[in-house]
Amino acid sequence: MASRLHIPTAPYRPGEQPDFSTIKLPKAGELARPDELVAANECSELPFNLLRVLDDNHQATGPWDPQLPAAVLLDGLRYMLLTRLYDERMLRMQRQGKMSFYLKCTGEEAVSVAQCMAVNDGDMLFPTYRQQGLLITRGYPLLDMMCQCLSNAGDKLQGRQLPVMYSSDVHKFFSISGNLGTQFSQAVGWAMAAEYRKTNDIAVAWVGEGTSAEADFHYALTFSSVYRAPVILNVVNNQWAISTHQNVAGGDQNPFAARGIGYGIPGLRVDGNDFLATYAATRWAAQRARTGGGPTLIELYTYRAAPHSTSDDPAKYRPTDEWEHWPLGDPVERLKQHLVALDEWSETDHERMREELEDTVSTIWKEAVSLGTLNEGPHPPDAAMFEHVYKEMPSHLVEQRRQLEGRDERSN
Amino acid sequence: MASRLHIPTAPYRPGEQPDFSTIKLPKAGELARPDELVAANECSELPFNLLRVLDDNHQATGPWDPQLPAAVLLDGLRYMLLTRLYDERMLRMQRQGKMSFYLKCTGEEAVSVAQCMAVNDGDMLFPTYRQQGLLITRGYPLLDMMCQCLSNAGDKLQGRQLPVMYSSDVHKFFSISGNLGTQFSQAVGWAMAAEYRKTNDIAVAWVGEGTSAEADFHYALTFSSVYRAPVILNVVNNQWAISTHQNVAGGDQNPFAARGIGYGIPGLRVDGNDFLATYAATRWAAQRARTGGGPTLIELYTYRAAPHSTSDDPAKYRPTDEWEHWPLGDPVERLKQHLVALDEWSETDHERMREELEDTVSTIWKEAVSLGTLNEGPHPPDAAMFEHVYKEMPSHLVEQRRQLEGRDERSN
Amino acid sequence: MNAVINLQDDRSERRTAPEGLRPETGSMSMIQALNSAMDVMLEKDPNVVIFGEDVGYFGGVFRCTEGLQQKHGEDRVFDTPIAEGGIVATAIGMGVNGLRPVVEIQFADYIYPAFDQIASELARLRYRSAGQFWSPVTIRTPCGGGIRGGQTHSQTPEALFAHVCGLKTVMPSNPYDAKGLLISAIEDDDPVIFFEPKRLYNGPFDGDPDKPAVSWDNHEKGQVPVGHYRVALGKAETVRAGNDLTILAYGTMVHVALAAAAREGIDAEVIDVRTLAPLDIDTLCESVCRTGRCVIVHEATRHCGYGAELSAQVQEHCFWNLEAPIERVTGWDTPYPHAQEWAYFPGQARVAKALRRTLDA
Amino acid sequence: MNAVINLQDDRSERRTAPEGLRPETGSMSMIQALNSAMDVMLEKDPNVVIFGEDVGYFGGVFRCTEGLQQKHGEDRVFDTPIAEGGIVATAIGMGVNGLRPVVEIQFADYIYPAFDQIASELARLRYRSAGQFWSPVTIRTPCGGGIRGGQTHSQTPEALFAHVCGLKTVMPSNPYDAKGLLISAIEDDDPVIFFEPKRLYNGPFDGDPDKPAVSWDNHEKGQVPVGHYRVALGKAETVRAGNDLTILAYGTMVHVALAAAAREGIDAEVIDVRTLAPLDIDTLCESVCRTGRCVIVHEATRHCGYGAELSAQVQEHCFWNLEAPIERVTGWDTPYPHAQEWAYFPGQARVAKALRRTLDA
Ligand SMILES: Cc1ncc(C[n+]2csc(CCOP(=O)(O)OP(=O)(O)O)c2C)c(N)n1
Ligand SMILES: Cc1ncc(C[n+]2csc(CCOP(=O)(O)OP(=O)(O)O)c2C)c(N)n1
Ligand SMILES: [Mg+2]
Ligand SMILES: [Mg+2]
Repeated sequence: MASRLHIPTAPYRPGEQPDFSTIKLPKAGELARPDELVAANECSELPFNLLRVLDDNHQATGPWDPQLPAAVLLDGLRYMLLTRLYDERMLRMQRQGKMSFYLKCTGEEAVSVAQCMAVNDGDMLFPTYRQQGLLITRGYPLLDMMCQCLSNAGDKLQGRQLPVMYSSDVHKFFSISGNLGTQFSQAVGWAMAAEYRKTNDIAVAWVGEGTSAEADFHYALTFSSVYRAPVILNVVNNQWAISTHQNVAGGDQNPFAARGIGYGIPGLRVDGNDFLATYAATRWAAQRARTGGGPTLIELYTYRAAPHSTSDDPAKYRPTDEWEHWPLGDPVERLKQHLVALDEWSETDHERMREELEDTVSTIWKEAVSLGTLNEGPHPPDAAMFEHVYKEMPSHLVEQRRQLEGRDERSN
Repeated sequence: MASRLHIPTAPYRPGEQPDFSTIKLPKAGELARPDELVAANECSELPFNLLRVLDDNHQATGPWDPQLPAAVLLDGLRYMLLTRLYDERMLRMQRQGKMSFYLKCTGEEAVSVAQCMAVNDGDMLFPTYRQQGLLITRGYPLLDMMCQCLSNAGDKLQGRQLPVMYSSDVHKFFSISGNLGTQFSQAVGWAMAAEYRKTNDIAVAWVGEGTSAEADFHYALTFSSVYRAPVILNVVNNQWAISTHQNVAGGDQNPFAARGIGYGIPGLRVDGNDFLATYAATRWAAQRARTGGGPTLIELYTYRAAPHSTSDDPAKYRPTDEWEHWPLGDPVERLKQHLVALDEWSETDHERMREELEDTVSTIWKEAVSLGTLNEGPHPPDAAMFEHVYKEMPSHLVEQRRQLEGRDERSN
Repeated sequence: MNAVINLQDDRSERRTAPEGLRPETGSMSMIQALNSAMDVMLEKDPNVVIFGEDVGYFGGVFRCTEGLQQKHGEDRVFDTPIAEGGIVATAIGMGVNGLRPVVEIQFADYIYPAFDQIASELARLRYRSAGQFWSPVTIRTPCGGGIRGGQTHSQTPEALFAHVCGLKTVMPSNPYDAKGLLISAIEDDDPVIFFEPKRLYNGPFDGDPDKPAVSWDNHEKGQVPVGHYRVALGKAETVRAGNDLTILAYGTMVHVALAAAAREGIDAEVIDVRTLAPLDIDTLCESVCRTGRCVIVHEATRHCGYGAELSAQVQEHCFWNLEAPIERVTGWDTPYPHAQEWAYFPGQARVAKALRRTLDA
Repeated sequence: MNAVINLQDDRSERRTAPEGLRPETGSMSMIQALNSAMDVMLEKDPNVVIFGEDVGYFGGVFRCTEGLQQKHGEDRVFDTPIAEGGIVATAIGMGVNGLRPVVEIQFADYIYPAFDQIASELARLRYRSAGQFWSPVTIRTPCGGGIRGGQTHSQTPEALFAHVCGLKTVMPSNPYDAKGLLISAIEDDDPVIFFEPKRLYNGPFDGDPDKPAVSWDNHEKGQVPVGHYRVALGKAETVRAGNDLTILAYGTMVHVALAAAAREGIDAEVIDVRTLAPLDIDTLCESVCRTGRCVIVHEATRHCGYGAELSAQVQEHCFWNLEAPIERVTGWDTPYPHAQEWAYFPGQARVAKALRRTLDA
């Protein structure tokens, strides 16, 4: 009997009724927390579990509870909310034609905010385009973010990059590449250099679950395993890669966190909408890396509530209400409820914070557009296009710049 | 405390005394044999074991014993010995300057011969340069092999390829690439097409353990996992990649067979010098693939007794007597001893077979050199160089061929 | 502005359409034409399979494969993991086993992870096996700028592929050619890298971003036979006959060149190169030897760009007829910037200046 | 046959060697010169690290890094997994974190798996981050044929890299330049792709495989300062002054060109391009405008090869001075065959024929 070609597909398509009761959700707090320096093969059950700290009553529970002070949690809530509001505003502005493109991280705010808070300021971040929360958490000016998106005269990247492709050396936030995955393996080199230079810094890198199929994922696992590089390798499994379900990346076979096993790299699979679990897992991995334990692979299990980008229409490939059925909820809401349960927060406080942050975003937005928009300018000067191709401009680019500026002697 | 960059190295270097007692050798016959269609996660201990059938007394034992008739074993012995003798002769001829390059598989003969015998004639083989045993087992004429190595007038590949880069469509032996690993992922596509076309054929592919670090290894595992392609993915762990020990490919972290776990692909780690174990593992994987179970990753644990190639001098990087200490012995000798223990074979028989095969190789060699050698010719015609770049020769190549032949009108 | 084009001009088409019978045509955008080519080939040849990132259920981020999975089935049109190298490798293996794979690389900017499989394997398989093995893979990939895509959604790396012997490299400039060339590419037993200038997907574009977008509806080359036809690989097309000078262009730049010449009132002969490898040098040289002047236009960076090869060959063949230096108008030797896109894009003004200079030399 | 070469000719060297004081020199093969360059840089700059396949304990399959691990330590010179893409990615990350990595790709034929990291990342990092991030990686890789390597040990893919803006592309033709250029490359803050013509590793080669091999010992450019010196990137060198015509070549072809001209008794000016990007066009054009004739020689395939760019630029700059078509002598547009290697290799006869044709035109 000939076997048939197996083509995996998404569980639900438009018009179908999502039912995620098939997703096995372990109870919060049940997973044991091994020592950070545990041998990889002694914790190989971890990637098949799902690390959760917040229980159904919004209480933190179990050995992974990072026991963070309320003030820290409130910071986390604030950064997450700011990220969401920033995204909403930018999306509206893109719709109004102020920028060519935008891309939200709605539903995934805990990933970048909690992970960023769990590492040190000297640690180097190698993000994808869906971790704007890292910049917000590290205090990168919203104005600079907006100017980058607007490609205006205030754009620190001189108009070179598509919106959301931020970069900040000062904040140790690596320049985002349009090419998926390439930063994953670079992060390992950065981490090796940190050891070579005997600093205590580690590197933290992200890819989407779809991108885990790229070569750089394999390079990163191989090289970090071989040289035991101090790096945290994160796979954000938000279920979708544009229109392609995580099943097509092999997610229906085994969790992405389990990919580490073969390389001797511990894998943690985490409820990525649980701020505390995400923080705790990252902290564990950071501690491991910093004390010579080498790399950790973390899968952040979450859901891409937003369209892939403003160029995308998810109604074409998934039920529009799929997120509402998503069993892991909304990370902002869950942390809020936890703080409410702790008696540290209320709906009124939350409303006030939202208004305050919305005002902040609005005010800064006004300042940003005063520096120009993509369509109306002012932009960075055209001649800036020729800078930074090399450290010093070679003569052929000087010549091309002259031609652009019409100062070409040969032109009439 | 800053952690230090970890640089793995080989266990023994020239001048050191190899001691492989650290290699944990499970007893033959002890490993359970799950059903071929077992779920990958239900046999995830397999890659951490070492499948062995031949015990210390040269007896076949345990559930993996393929229980092959003596005639089949004798065929295997013959193919392995022929492979070895062919290699020896070719090496001598290379030393005499008859060919530019040669590459032996000494010590690894069981890999190609047993694996080839365990699959069907219609199954497509995607080898590396170290599986000449496949061709010999499939009955590809030694004369054609030699002519390829000699790049002479009889070379079926028209002198285009370096020696040992064989190809035979008729024998379903895929054209060997100089670029490591590329065929591993192609094999998955071939296997998918077999399913698409509803044939019963499977694909079998090989890489060295060093090559497992290349992107194609990851592509092959990902795509075969996602589409459950009927393919056997073999990693020949012969301890060395030129001068680089398997530790530098991550072999000191976890067995290469374990790399499949994360992808939901069962992994088998096999004593690659045990003809019966190698046969049995391959048979299991072939049966699994043919009945819809998808891919299997097999690690053949063996030792590269030969130098990497005639361009290599292993005395520069490993103890010259390392192979003698290798605990898994010589595959030819082990199968011979098994047959002797079965009373099916004797030293005399063996000597006779060796002489007969040596004669065969000698006779064919004479025929081969009568068709030319690399240095003295005759070669395939120069003009053949322009063929097969495309199916039909485009005009610019016709023109270049004319130029080569000096028939260029523009030339004086 | 657009040249007169005779749909009956193509010899291979005549072969499919019986004498005297014009095939049924419809107005199609380039996207629809490409979709139709794949639809026709899926229908015609059971060995054709189509795959790539988001090409299955969704129909591709540019909608080129829309509806094909629904019509032809999941095992003929399907989504892949995000691994361009894996996609091409898989296609190669399938091709060796008798299929005729057509794969999409979502943007030409993302083709580099597949470079090894393309240059070392796909291009050389027939050669190194002396014809025993070959794989008739077609790789479709949208290229080019003018869509505010920034440096990683605007590249046209055709020169890198044109340098690799064993590959055929194609770039159409209109729906009619796109469909006919894609069908030829799929049917061809050699591997073809098929670049689709995405700025032309929905309409011709003459390089002026301030003009309202136009559709293919009113363009002669937007009238496309609904059935099977071929435009031969390896044949350039003279899209406008002229006497003052010869412009060599392909993709979007064909339209920019026509507009620039028109604007300057220059009687330019405009040749759409269409197939970059193997190159139809005869058509090019016949023209340049006649006009004595040549301007080459492409969007990719200049240094070692495809224009260099065109320039070198034209010079080699037409030296004694040249009355002015051959000029190249190209993208600058920088990545494709986002904000300064229109200063980067080789637009009408830059082309016009070069035409003028060449005429006045 | 070899041109007169003045070791004191290079300005950057004068900078390191104090006026009047000649640096201590020794006779070195190209392998030794490269080894010495890395040794000097490991000594001088603690941020220099060297890695690649087999480069550590063993010292590289061509022995270019022999002894460096033993001398400088395992964490400065080490072996890597076999993954060219991973090697370059790792180097990029290290460079961003302050190191100055020098990596070896074992053969240029195997650089393609790293193409994405090189073209999309290494070349563009400074640009896309507006100077915030950059990585001063040097990629060394042996290239070229004439060693019976067959199609996957003989390629020279320089044109692919010269097309990628943001990269510097270098190919030395002798030990002196090799060391000086490699030191400059390592010290340079831009990424450099450093091609090493492996046929020249142990001696100059004039293209005649039947002559006994000669070593660098008796070649002026085999006399190499033992310490630190630079040969500037971006500067071509006139290795033989002449009046009849100009030959542009690099790597092995410099020696073939010199021999071919000598054999024909042609007073050729031979220019070793050395740095392919950015190109020292002034030196080239000054010469061609003077001689009026130009032949370009390279080993890589012709179509879209680097010679096309040279031809195009020379034509653009020297059109009015040209007295004959610019010719290219190159590898054929086929993979590099094993048996027919010497029919493929652009040897003296083919070069000589082109020189003759160009002179007689
Ligand atoms: C090398 C490469 N291939 C393809 C693309 C086009 N692309 C952009 S985003 C995307 C999907 C990525 O999905 P995933 O990794 O899951 O990340 P997510 O968007 O879900 O955060 C694709 C295919 C790209 N940018 N780079
Ligand atoms: C892509 C690529 N990189 C590097 C090489 C050079 N090379 C040839 S064989 C080899 C070692 C391979 O080792 P392994 O995979 O363990 O196979 P083995 O030789 O042991 O059978 C290397 C690095 C190559 N041929 N292709
Ligand atoms: Mg995703
Ligand atoms: Mg090996």
